[in-house]
Amino acid sequence: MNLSLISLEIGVALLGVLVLLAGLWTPPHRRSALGFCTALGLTVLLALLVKQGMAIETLTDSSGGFVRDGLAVFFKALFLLAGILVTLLTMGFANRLRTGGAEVYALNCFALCGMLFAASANSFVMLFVAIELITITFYVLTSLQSHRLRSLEAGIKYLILGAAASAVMVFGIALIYGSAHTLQFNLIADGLAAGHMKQLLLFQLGALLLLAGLAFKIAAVPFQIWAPDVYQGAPAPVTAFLAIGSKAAGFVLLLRVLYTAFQVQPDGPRLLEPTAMFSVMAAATIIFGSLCALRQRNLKRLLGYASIASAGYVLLGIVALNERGAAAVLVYLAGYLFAVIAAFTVISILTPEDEDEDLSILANLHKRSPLMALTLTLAVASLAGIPPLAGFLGKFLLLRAVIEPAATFPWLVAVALLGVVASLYYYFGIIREIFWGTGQWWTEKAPETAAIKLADSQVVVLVVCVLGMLAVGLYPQPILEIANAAVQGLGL
Amino acid sequence: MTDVGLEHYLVVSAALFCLGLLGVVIRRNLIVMYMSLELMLNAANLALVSFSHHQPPSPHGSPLDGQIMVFFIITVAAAEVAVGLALIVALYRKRQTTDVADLTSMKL
Amino acid sequence: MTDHELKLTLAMVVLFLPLLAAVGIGLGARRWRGLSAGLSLGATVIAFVCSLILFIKFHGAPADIVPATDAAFHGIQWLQLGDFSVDFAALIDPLSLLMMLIVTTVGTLVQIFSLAYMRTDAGYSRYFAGLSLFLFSMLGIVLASNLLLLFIFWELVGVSSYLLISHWFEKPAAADAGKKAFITNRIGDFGFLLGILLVWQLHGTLDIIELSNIGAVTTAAGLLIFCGAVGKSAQFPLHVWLPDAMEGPTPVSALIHAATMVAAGVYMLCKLFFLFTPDALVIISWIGGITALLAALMAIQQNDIKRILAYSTLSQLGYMVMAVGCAGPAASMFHLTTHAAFKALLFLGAGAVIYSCHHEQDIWKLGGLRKKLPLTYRAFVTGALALAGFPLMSGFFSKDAILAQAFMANQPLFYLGVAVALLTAFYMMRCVLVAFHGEPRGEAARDAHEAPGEMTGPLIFLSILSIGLGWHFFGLNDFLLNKNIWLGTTITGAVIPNEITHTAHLAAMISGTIASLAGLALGWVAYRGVKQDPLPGMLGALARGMRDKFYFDELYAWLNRWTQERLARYADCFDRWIIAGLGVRGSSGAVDLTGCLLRLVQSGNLQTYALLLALGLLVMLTFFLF
Amino acid sequence: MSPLTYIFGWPILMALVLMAVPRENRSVFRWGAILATLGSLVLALFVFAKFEPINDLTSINHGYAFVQTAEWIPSLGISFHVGVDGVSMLLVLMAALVAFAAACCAGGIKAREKEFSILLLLMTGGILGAFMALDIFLMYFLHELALIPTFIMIGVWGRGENREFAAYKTTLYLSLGALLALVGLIMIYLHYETFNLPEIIHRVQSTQPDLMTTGQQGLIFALLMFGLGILVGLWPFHTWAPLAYGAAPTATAMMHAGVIKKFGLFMIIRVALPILPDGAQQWLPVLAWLCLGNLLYCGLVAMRQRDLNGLIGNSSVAHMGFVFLGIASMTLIGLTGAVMVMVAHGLLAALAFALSGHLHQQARTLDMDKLGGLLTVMPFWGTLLLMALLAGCGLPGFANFAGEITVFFGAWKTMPLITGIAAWAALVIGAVYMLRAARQLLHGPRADDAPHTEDIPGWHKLPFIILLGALLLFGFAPKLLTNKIETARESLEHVVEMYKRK
Repeated sequence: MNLSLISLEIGVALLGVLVLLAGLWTPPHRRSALGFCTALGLTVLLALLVKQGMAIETLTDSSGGFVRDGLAVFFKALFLLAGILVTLLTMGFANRLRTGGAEVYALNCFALCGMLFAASANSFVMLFVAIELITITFYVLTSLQSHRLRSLEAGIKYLILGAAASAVMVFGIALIYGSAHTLQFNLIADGLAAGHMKQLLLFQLGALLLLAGLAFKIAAVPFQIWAPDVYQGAPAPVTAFLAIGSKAAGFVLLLRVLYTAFQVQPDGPRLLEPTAMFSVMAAATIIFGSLCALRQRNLKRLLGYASIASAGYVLLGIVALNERGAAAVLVYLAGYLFAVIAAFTVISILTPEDEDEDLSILANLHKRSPLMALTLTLAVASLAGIPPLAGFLGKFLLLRAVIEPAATFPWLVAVALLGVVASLYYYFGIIREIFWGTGQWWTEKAPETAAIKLADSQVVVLVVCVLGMLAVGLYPQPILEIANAAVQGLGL
Repeated sequence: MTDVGLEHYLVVSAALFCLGLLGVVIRRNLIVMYMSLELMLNAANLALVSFSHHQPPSPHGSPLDGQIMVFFIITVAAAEVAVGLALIVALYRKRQTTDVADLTSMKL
Repeated sequence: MTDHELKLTLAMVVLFLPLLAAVGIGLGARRWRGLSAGLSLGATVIAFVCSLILFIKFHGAPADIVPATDAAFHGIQWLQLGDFSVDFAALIDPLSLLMMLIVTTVGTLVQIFSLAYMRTDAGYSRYFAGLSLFLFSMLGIVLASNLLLLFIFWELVGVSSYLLISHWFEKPAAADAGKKAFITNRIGDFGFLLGILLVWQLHGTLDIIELSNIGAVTTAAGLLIFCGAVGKSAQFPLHVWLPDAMEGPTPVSALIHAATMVAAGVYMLCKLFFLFTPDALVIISWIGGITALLAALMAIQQNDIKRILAYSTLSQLGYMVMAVGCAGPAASMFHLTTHAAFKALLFLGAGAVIYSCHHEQDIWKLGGLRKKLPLTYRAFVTGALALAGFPLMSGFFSKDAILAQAFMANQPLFYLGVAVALLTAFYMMRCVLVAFHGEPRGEAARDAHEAPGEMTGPLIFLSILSIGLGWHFFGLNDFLLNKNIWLGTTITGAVIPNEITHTAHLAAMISGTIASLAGLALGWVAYRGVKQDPLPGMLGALARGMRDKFYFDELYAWLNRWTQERLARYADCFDRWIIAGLGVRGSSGAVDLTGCLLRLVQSGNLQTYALLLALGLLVMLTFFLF
Repeated sequence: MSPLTYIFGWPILMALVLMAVPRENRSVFRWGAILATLGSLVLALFVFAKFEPINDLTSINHGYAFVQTAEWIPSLGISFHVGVDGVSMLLVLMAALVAFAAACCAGGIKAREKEFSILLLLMTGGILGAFMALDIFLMYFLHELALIPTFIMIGVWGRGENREFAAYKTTLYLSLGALLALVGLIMIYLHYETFNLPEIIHRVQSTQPDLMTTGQQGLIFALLMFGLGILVGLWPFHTWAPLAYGAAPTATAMMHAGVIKKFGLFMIIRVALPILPDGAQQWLPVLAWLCLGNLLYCGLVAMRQRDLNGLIGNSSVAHMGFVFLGIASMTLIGLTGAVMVMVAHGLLAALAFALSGHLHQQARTLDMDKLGGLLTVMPFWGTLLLMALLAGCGLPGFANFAGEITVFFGAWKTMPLITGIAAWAALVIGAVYMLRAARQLLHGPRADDAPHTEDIPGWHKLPFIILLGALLLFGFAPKLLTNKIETARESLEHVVEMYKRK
C-alpha cells in the first residue's frame, strides 16, 4: 500500500486530531488561534496538492478502491479551498458556539477528510465510508449550537433522514454486490461490458437504491426534504460547508458511479435509463427549489431552497451524459463554492444571536458595511447566473451541455429557463433588502444602522470569494482547461 | 430438510428492510425510529453476507469483499448510534420529549 | 448663364429663401419682431420677383427637370437604395410656373396684410416663421419632380397648416381645429401613400416625367392618389376640417385655406392628370360635384363671415375637382387661379372687417359697414361678384369654362353645377347685404373704422386681379388651353383634356349668367333690410340641417367613437386586464400559488418527512424499474 | 488597438476609476460620466468619418472595418472580437450620441450619484460594445452588462408608486427574453463549435449551407425571434415597456428605450437572419403579422394613455413594429429601412424621454389631464416636445419618416395588406395620439392650479439640441445613413439571397 497516495487525507485527519489535542490546552480566548492554525495547515496542504500539480496520471492503490486522477485532484482542491474558507469563516463565529470551540475545527477537518476520500472513491466500500464520515460529522456539526433548539432539531432531523438514506444506499450496494460479485467500480464496469451481469433486475434495483442515497446527499427531489430544515437550523458556517462540501461530494460520487462503474452513455448498454430518470429529477428539483423559495423570508431557509434548485441545475450536466456535461458540473461547482461561502459568511456575521435570519436583517447593509453588501450582491447575482460572474458561466455551460443536438429535451430546457427566471425574483428580493429594505415593517423597530466591524479572517473570506467569482466569470480559460482534463478519466 | 438457498436469505433481508422502513415511517418515538434504522442496516448486512457466501467463483473480485463491507457497516453504525443517541439525549434534556411531533419549529 | 441654369437658380431661390427665413427666425431673429417680419416678407417678395421672371421667360417652354438632367447636380439624391431612389429635383413646367406665381403673389399680399393685422399679437415672429415654412412647403409641392418628394412636401404643408391654425393655441377651439385638420388630412394622405406605393409597384418609378410617358395603368392607383387631394382640398367626405380651420388668423385662412394649400389637391390632380383612367375620372367628378353642392347648401345658413367664405371655398374646390373629373384640367386650373385671387380678396376683406370690428365675426352683429368701411366694402363686393360669377368678372369666365366641360362630359353634373352657381350667388348676396348694408346691429359695427394702408393696399391689388384675370387680354385661358403644357397627353391611349365645343360654350355662358343673376336677385329679395334670417322660417328642417352642416361632424364623431376609439378602449382593456393582468400577473400568481402549495410539503414534521422519503423511493422504483 | 475598443472601453474604465473616488465628490461623478461619454462620442464620430467600406467579403475580416481580435476563452471558441460594418457603425454612433445626452440629463439624480454614474457608464460601455462585437458570446455578454444596470436603476432611482413592481416585472421579463435567446445562440454554437460570427456566416453562406436542418433552424429562429422579441417589446410581450419607462429615471429610460432596446433587433438582423435563412422563411410571415400587434394595437393603446410617459412608452413599442415589418419584408430596401428606423427611433425615444423627464422634474406629474398650455410657460421645451411628437408621427424632415417610408417601400410588394394596415397605424393612429398629447400638454389654456414649471436652462439645452439636430440632419439627408448601410449591402444581399434560395 502506497501511503503517499493518501498523504493528503492523512494530513487532514492528522491536522484534525492535532487541533483536537491542542484544544485541550488552549484557553478559551485563544481558540481563534486554533482556527488560524487549521486554516494555515489546510493551506499548506492545498499548496502541496497544487504543487504536485494536476498531474493527470491515474494512480490507484493495490486494492483498487482508491483512485487519484484528474477528477479526484480537482475535487480535492475544491474541498480544501472550501475547508480553508469555512475554517476562516468559523473563526468569526466560534464565540457563538458556546461548546466545542476547538472541536468545530477538528470536525471540519474530519468532514473534509471524508470529502477527500469521496473524491477518490473507486469502490463501494470507500464510497460508503467516505459518505458516512462526512454525514456523521455533519450530524454533530449541525447540532453544535446545542443551546439553540433549532440547531438540535436540525441535527436530529438530519440524523434520522440521513441514516435512513444511508440504509437505503447500503441495501442498494448489497444488491449490486449480489449481481456483480464485486464492489470495485472498474470491475463492475468490466463485468457489465463482458455481459456477465445475470440478475439484471437485482442490479437495477440496487443501482436505483444507491442513486437514491446519493440523491439524498445532493438534495434532489424527491429526497430534498431534509435540506431546508437543516440549512435553516445549522450554524451558518456549517450550512456553508454543507451546501458546498457535502453537495460536491455527492456529485463527484455520482459522476464516478454513473460513468466509471455503470458506464452509462447515451448510446451505451441500456441497463438503466439514467437520462429519463435524471431529467425528471432535475426538472422536479429545479421547480421545487425555485418555487418554494419565492415567498421565503428566512434567509438561510431561502438559500436552502435555492441550493435545491442549484442541485437541479447541476443535474442538467449529468442528464447530458457527456464530457461537456461533466465538465460543466465541475465548473459550476467551482463558481458555486465562492458564491455560497460568500453568502453564508455575510449571514453568519449578520444573524443576531437569538433571532430569526429574516430578510429584514439585511436592511441598510450597504451603509453598515459596503464590503458585505457588495459581496452578498455579487454572490446572489452569481447564483442567479448574471454575467460577468462565475454563476453565469456555470449555467451557460450546463445549458450548453443539455442542449446537445443529439439529446434534446425541450421541456427540460424550458423548465430550467423558468427556474432561472423565478430564481431572479427571489435573488432580486435579497438585493432589494440590502439596498432599500426598510427593516421589519410588522414591528415598529427601525432597522439597525450601526456600522459592522469585520474581523480580518472574514475580510479575507469575502475578498477571496469576490475575486473568485469574478475570476471564474471573466477569465474562465484556466478552470475550463482543468475541468476538461479532469473529466477525461471518466471514460466518456 | 429443505435446503435454505440465497433466495430465502434475500427474502428475509428484504422483509427486514421493509419492516425497518415501515418502523421509521410510522413510529413517533425517536428511539424506536432509530432502532428501525438499525434494522434496515442489518437487512443490508444479511444480504451482503449471503451474497458473499453464495458467490460463484469469478475472475474478478474476492468473495470476501461482501463480508468486509459488513464490518465497515457495523462500525459505522456504531458511530452513528453514538452520535444519534447523544443528540437524542441532548434533546431530551432540553425539551423532556422524544416525540417527533414536538420537533416542528422549522417548517414551510 | 444658360436657360437651364437660370431656371435652376431661380427655382432654388424661390424654394429655399422662405425656408431660410423660417430657419433664421427660429434660430434667433424671433426676438426682434420687425426683423422676423422683414425676413419673411423679404424672402417672399424676392421669391415673387423670381417667379415672375421665370413665368414670363419660360411659360412656353416644355417641362424640364432640374437639376437631375444636370450632371453637376446629380448628387442631390435624397435617398438611394438599389433600384429605389428619390432624387431631390425640381420639375419645372408651365403649370408649376403658374402655380409658383400664384403662391408667391398671394403670399406676398397676405404677408403685407399681416404686418398690420397681426401687429399686436404676441406670437408675431412665430406667425411669420410659420408662414415662411408654409411657403417653402407649398413651393415644394409645386416643384416636386417625383411623387415621394411631392408626398414629403404634402405632409409639410399639412404641418405648417396645423401650426398656423393653432397659432392661438391657448384658445381650445383653435387648438382643436388644428388637430382636426392635421388628422383629417392624414386620412387622405394614407390613401395617397398607398397610391404612391401602388404606382411604384405598377410603374416601377415615381418620377413624374417618367410616369407621364407610361400613362394610367389602373383605376385603383389613381383613386388612391386622389385620396390625397380629397384630404388636402377638403373634398367630401373629408371636408369637415376646413370650416374649423377658420379658427386660425384670417390672413392664414386667406393664404392657406382659400388660395393655395387647399388648391394643392387640385393642382396635383391637374399635374398628374395622365394617371387617371376614365373610370377614375367619373368618380372624381362626382365627388367634386357632391362637395360643391353640399358646401353651397351649408354656406347658406352660416352666420360667421369667415365660415361662409370657408364653405364657399369648399364649394369652389368641388367645382375645380369636378372639372378635372370632366377631363378639363385647363378649366380647373383656370378657376383655381381666379379663385385664388377673389377668394384671397374676400378673406382679406373679411379680415379687414374683423380687424375693424374688434374681432366680431357674426354677420348678424355687423351691418351698415358700407359707410364705415367704404374701401373694404368695395373690395368685398368685387370679390363677391367675382365669386358669384357676375358677367365679365374673372369668376364668370372660369366658372363658365367648368360648366362647359361638365356639359360635354356629364350632363347631370352640368345641371348640378348651374344649381351651385345659383346658390353661390345667393349666399354671397346674403353675406354682403347682411354684413355691409342696413343699420349696425352691434357695438363693434358702430365703432368700426377703416383699416390701415398695409391692409387696404393688398385689397385694391387683388380687386384688380379679381376683375380682370379672366379677360382675354391676360391670356390665362389661352395659356392653359395650350396642349403642350400638359404632361402625358402625347402618349397613345391617354385621356386627352376635352376641347370645349361651341355649343357647350354657349350653354355654359347662358346658364351661368342666368344662374348668377337669378341667385343675386333672390338674395336681394330675401335679405334686403331684414333684421334676422328669414330662411329658417321658410325651409324649416332643411335650414337647420344646412346650419348644422348636415351633421357630418356629429356623424364622424359618432363613427370615430364607435370604431377607432372603441377599438382603442378594447385594446387598452385587453392590454391591462388580459395581457398584463391575466397573462403576466396571472402566470406569476399561478407560479406563486404553486410555490406556496409546494411548501406545504415541508411540514416540519420528521415523520411526514420519513414518509415522503419512503414514498419518493417507491415512486422512483415504480417508475424506473417497471 | 482598434478605436472601437476605446469607444466602449473608455466608459467602463471610467466606471472603474469612479469606483475609487469617495462619494462626497458629487460633481466628479456627474462630470466623469459626461466626460467619458463625450470621449466615446468623439471617437465614434471619428470612426464614422474614417469609416471606409470594405466590400470584399472574402477578405480576412469578412467586410468589417476596425477589426480587433484577442483570445479570451479559446476552449469554448469565444474570443474578444470587435469590428463594424455600415449597419453597426450607425448604431454605435447613435448609441454614443444618446449616451452623451443621457449623461447630461442625469442631473436630476440627487441621491447616490456615485452608483448612478457608475451604472450609467457600465451600461454605455456594455451596449456600445455589444453593437460592435463580432463574437456572439461577447455580444450577449456585453448586452447583459448593459441590461442589468437598467433593473437596478429602475429599482433604486425609479419614480412612482409601483417602481418596485416595474423593476421586478422588467427584470423577469427581459431575463426570460435574454435566456430564450441564449438557448438559441447555444444551439447555433453547438452546430458550428464557435462563436465567431463572421466565420459562422461565411460557413452558412458558402461552405456548409445545410449544416442545420430546416426543422432545427425553425426552432432556433423561433427562440431568437421571441427571445429577442421580448427584449424589444414584440407584441404580445410588450407590457413591460410602458411600465418600465414610466418608472425609470430619465437617463435610464433614454438609454434603454433609445439604445439597449435596439440590441434585440440588431441581433435579429446580425445573427438570426444570416445564419438561419430557412428558419427565417418559416417565421418571418408570423413576425409580419405580429408587427401589426405593435403598430396597430399598441398605437390604439397609446391613444388611451393619460400619462405622458405611458404614451411615449407605448408609442415607442409601436414604432418597433416598423423595424419588425422591415425585417419581415426581407428585402434590401426593407432591411435598410429597418436600420434607419432603429437609428431614428433611438434618437427620438431618447429625446422624448429627456423631455418628459424635464417635465416630471418640474411639475412632479405627467398626467396630461392636469397639465396644459405649457407652450406659453416653457417655449423651448414646448417647441422641442412638439417637434418630437411630430417626428413621432412620421413627419418628413425627421429621420423617422425616412426610415418608415423606406420600410413601406420594402414591404409593399410582398405584403400589401400588412403594409396598408401599418400605414394606417403610422399616418392616422400615430397622428391621433401624438397630437392629442400636443393638444393636452402644450395647447389650450393653463389650469389655475397648474404646477409651476420652468423652461430648460442654459447649457442644459445642449443634449436636447444634439438629439434633435441629429434627427433633423438624418431626416433632411437620409443619404448619410443609407450611404453607410450601402457599404454593408453585399452582406445584406447575401442574406436576402440565402432567404430566397428555396
